[in-house]
Amino acid sequence: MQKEVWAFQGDNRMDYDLNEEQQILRDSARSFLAKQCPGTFVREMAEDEKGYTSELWRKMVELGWMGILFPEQYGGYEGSFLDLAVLLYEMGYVCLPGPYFSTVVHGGITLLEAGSEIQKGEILPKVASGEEILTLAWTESGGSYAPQEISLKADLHHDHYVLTGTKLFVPDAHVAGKIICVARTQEPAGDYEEGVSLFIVERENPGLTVHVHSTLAGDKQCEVEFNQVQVPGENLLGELHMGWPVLQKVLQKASVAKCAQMIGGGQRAIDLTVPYLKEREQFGRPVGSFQAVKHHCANILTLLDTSKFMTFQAAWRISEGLSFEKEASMCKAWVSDSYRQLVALAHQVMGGIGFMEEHDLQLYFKQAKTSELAFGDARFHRELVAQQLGL
Amino acid sequence: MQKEVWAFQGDNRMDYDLNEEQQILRDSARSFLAKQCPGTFVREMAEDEKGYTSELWRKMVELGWMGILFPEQYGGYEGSFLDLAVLLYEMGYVCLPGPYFSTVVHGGITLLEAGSEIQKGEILPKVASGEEILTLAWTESGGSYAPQEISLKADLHHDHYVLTGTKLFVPDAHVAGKIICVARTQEPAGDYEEGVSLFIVERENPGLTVHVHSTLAGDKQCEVEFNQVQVPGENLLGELHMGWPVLQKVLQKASVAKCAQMIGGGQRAIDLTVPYLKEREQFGRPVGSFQAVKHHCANILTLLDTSKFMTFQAAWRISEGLSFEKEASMCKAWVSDSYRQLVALAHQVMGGIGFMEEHDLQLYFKQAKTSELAFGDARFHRELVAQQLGL
Amino acid sequence: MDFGFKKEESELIEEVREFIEQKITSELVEETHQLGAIYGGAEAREFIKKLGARGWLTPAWPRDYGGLDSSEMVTYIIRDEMAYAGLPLYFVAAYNAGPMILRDGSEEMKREFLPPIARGEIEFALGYTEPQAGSDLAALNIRAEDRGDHFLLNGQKMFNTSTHVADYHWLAARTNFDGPKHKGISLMVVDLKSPGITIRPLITMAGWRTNEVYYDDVVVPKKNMMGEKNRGFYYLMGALDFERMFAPSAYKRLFEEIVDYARETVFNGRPLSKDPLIRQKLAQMAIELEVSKLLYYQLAYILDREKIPNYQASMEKMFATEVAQRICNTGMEVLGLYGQLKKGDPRAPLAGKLEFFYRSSVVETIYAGTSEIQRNIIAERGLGLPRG
Amino acid sequence: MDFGFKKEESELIEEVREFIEQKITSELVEETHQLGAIYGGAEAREFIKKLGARGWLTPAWPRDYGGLDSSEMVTYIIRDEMAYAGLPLYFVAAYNAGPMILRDGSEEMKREFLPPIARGEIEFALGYTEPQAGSDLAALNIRAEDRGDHFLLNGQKMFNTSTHVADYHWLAARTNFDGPKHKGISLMVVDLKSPGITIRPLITMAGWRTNEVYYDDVVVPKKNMMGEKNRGFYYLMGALDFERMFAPSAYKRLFEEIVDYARETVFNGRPLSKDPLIRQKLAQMAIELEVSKLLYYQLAYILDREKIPNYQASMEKMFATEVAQRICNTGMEVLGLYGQLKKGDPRAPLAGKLEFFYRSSVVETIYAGTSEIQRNIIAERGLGLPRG
Repeated sequence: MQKEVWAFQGDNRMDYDLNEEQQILRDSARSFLAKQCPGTFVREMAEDEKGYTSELWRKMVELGWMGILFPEQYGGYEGSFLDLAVLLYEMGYVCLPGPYFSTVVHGGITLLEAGSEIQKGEILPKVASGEEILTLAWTESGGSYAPQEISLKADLHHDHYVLTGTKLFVPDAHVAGKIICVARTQEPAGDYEEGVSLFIVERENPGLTVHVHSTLAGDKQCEVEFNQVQVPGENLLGELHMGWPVLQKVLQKASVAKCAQMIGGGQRAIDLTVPYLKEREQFGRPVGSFQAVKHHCANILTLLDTSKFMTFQAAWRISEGLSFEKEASMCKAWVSDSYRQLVALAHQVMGGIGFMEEHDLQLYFKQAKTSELAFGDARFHRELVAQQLGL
Repeated sequence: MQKEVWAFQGDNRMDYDLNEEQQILRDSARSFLAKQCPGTFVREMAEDEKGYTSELWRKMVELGWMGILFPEQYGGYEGSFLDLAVLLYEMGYVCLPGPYFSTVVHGGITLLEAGSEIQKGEILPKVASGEEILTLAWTESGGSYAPQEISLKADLHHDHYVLTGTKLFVPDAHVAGKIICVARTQEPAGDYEEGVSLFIVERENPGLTVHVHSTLAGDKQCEVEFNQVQVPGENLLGELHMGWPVLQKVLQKASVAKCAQMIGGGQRAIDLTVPYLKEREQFGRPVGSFQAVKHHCANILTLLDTSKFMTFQAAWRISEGLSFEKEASMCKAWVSDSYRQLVALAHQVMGGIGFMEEHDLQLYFKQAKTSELAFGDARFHRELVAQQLGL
Repeated sequence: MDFGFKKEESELIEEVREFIEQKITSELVEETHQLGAIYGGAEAREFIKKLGARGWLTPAWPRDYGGLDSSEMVTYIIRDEMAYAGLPLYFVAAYNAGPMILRDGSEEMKREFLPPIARGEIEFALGYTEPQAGSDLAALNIRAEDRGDHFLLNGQKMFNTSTHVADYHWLAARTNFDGPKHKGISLMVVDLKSPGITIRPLITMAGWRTNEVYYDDVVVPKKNMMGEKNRGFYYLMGALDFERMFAPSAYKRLFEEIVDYARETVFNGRPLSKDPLIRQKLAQMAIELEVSKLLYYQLAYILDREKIPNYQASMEKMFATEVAQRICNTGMEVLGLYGQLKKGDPRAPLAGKLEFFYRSSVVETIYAGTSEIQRNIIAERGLGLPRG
Repeated sequence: MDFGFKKEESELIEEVREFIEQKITSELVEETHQLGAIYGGAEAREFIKKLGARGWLTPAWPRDYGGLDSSEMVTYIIRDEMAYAGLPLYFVAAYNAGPMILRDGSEEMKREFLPPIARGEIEFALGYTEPQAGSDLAALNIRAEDRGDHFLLNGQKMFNTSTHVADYHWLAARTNFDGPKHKGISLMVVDLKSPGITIRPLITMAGWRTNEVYYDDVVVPKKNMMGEKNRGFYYLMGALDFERMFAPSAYKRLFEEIVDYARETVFNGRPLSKDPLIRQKLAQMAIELEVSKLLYYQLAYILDREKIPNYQASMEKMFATEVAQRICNTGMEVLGLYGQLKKGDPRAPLAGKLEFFYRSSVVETIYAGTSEIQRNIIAERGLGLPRG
């Protein structure tokens, strides 16, 4: 196997290696997940109604993974964003199903960005202890992450808000305890970024119905209908009308987090492919000795290495408190396209066997597409990059 | 060498072979041009102020090439558009310099489309006999073939028009006797396609100055300044204000004609490359036996064959009097991209030797770019295709 | 279609369309979707017989054997129309086994198999690929021992699609165990109901089934061998040039649905079809489909002149299948998040068709000779480049 | 640059920029453009000596031999800044020959050549390629016969850029004429003014000159041989990993000028930069340049840890040069008809720079190991795939 290359932080300069703690985290996550999450489990969970098991969830809680990002005061481990990236990489490596990402990234990061002390104090410890599952309801019928998309209405009635509208593609809403809902609290007057607010909504709230989409990857994305859902005023998350700037940060951070998962998956696609190419013979020689196959593989490795560097540059910048908007969008654009291309090439060099349902490569084909679409595809992020370039 | 594949007309159905007459035309043009137009001549003409020699021009006249498209009554040969395509293919094969294309395609086709009997009777016989060189002045400072581009003004003063403005990228205007000028005779009121007219202008007209651009390919594209140029009323070509529909047809036909040149050039790029790859050895075997090189070559042949089919489908439709708008734009879009890619791959498999000025491959690199840009690049024609698709 | 067909061809196209429109049922479409081709199912057998009754399964065959003495162009037209209708005809009996029997089979074999094939009464499944013999067919090693009046077969086949629904296996087996690999293969027709055959499902990521087929002391009468013993590899290689093709309209239909979706779907007050990026991409796909069409009909053109499509068949298959994948990718870009919704989801655009094609198209550039194999052939036969 | 350099590195970048800004002249830029690199011309020699005086030609070398005992990161920073300024440093003496002498040369040789190299006083030209030995270096056959205290050289080199302006030829020659090809090559320093050397120009389509070099009974003293006799091929192969790189900022500057052009050029009342297609393409180029940057600095990072960039050097060279060509193609799309206007034409945008780069970039994926060779290396060394 090729040496794994990382792009990580060192002495004030972006570094290309893991530090010791991160190596330990990676190794322990790798061996834990290899045991707990084989391909059979992934397939089972795609069919399963819940999409995860409480047993595995509990074990992940015990490993401290739920609180990896949170401050100690909330029962967290105060890990850096890079530590989270290391963990997500391993989760992507095994295509881990379940609501970890929606809880810790969608929910956790949004709360960290915008939550009051009271809100954080109430919710984050429960997340850390595995009692609370979160998610974020953003996209609607346009299927877009742009501000024009937000039309679910939240009207103030005395001390509470009434939410009405429909959210689509909400991850894991069917099992979440709390759904952070992006709503419009003011009719747009020219600038769609204004008048957007965030609300913490209990899933058990009457008037809220959840329907799980049937998706390519069998992950659980949901249609959530808000029918006159009453939400107490104190559940407003962040300032009224000022939700969009929060969402922009969440989008960029979540994009980078998603990329960390994706490069883990990309690595696994290589690990599933290359050893086979060394063994399998056609025309009296290993398939991997044919130059056309080699060149596909060279392109695969290039797509992976470059995706790793782009991901860890962005993650490193987030960790270091540097600006990361441009790098995050560059990263999501690059990795979205690269991962899809990487898996396509892997399928091509594997031949028929990789097309079988029982071969794990197809799991990564699905993960690549789902991840590409989450938080905006390459085109969406290239447009953000163009804005950053002053175009 | 691989068998040459053509896509030609047969019994009411598009056919993939040349008919006998076309084969004779092709063979005679091939051997004539091989002698008359070696790479050294092309290079010489790129440096030459005129860009062609009267001697070769005269010989081409004698072969009847100037009148290939014109009705007999104008001294022409009444050849089909396909016959013209066969000839242009051979001219592209040797990168023939000089004003043949601008005279017969730009000028000739525009006159055939829009000229009055008097105009055709006066000019076409002179073209057929080699006395008259023509061109068409279309693009201005925007460098576009869109109707918004036309802002050169033609004002009616009693019995004549006064033209003022600047045309760019006009082929061979420096040697043309007559320049067909696209002018605006009415201020656009919403629809830019309205109010465009064509005028036949003598190059010797005072107030008209021509400056030859310095271009990549050393072909002669000119900046033509019209400074209060007086043009008699009878030099209006076609109906007043109704020039645009004429230009649309000219654009599509000229695009297909250009593609015929391009596929000739593409064939030559293969003929320059493939024999070398069979001979040249590296690592003890012919370069052309390496799979990576082979696959580049397979892509080259695919780009060429498909370009041939697209070109001859469009040319066949024009010849048959069928609708050709969609096919012509599809053709120009496909061939523009394909020819450039084809030459890039040819350079890649040739290695250093192809990068030398003295190697003919570089002539085709330049021809590919120049031809791609003429009459709209792939993007421009894809947009026309989108309109044809009702998008 | 606007290809400039002959008058009688254009009329045929209309006739075929009308026929399909009349005979197609939602059950047939569903069954075909499940099986990956119009093959072997109850609905399919019904439909295929109707097609056969008109001679449309094998129009280019001689009338003596159930054909129409018509052209390959007609065959190609029919197959493309069927593909467009979502009923792709990859009909081994009519397009792989049949033509080989017609060329190299004994008169007895022709009389036995060709007329029922032409009538659509019997269906064959391909029996080439083995675990160790994918692109490298000469390496196959299912054993057929000569036992006088019959062969005794033992071994395994893999990825043999349709064996669980077809009547016969069109089998390539090793009949000579010494000497060069490619000089020891024979072709034979095996009744799939023969004792000793076990068929195990392999499910693909498209949801289709393909199969592993195990032969355990299976008896095959010698008269079922096609042509000469041990010359099977040569028959196979010769046949590849004739049979390699990919009807471009399977994906043309999908493309048209994507275009309709782009026209009808409004985002931010503007139809997606007015988005300049989407316009460019869809126009490009339309162009590539047009190119595929010309490559496809070129094959019929060559065959009808009794020449052999050589590198051209490889080029068509490679190009059209790569276009197929680009159409799926483009469609996914147009549909965005909605692209991942499966058939059955109430919100799924195109009734989940794109999600399905996105998955199933993965194999297009792999089966029946990978794009890499096709490029080798194009370079070696089309340009005369030396073998590696 | 916003890569998160160390403080002293960020300061160095500023210093280098200031230095370039102060010392650059239009004559130098023009000369560099004519020669294809900052090399050998009167202006270049002046500038290079100033660079050498600061230790910036060879910052990673030991102080003993004229270096700064600094890092490869510093070297890479300087080379990228120079590339950005249009003064690409492909300096054979400092980056190819010098490091090999430093590693494997005798102390005498080090003393003789390294300090003047570091000071920028002497310039070397590469002498590897021959008509029959391009990618296949082991096949070279210029003959160096052992004549006791000297070698006698006869034969021909090809595509040996800069030999007409450099002082020395860094020559790979055959010193053993039997046995395996790669075990008979030696490296030596040849004074280009030696009698018997004839240099003939080869003009490239970029307008640059490269050369054929003919050796006719040329005498080279034995002390000019580097390291052991007949081990030249191993030195060369080892060196490739160290020296293979492509400074991405040569094309970053071009990209920025294209971006400016798109912002400033108005068509139909709208700047080109507001065209959604152009926005997408330019953003993609910005992203690919960012990727190139990370691949580039990774090499310095590896070298500074005293490891050997292996497949990574190949990946960087392949990727960055392919990006270079994509930038030219994208630029051509943005400029349209104007893209073909050459330097000197009054209407030429970017003063004809893009037209020039469009031509010259053709060779980027060919020289110093084609992209195909790089992909072989990536697959074989990066993934352990077996050799063909």
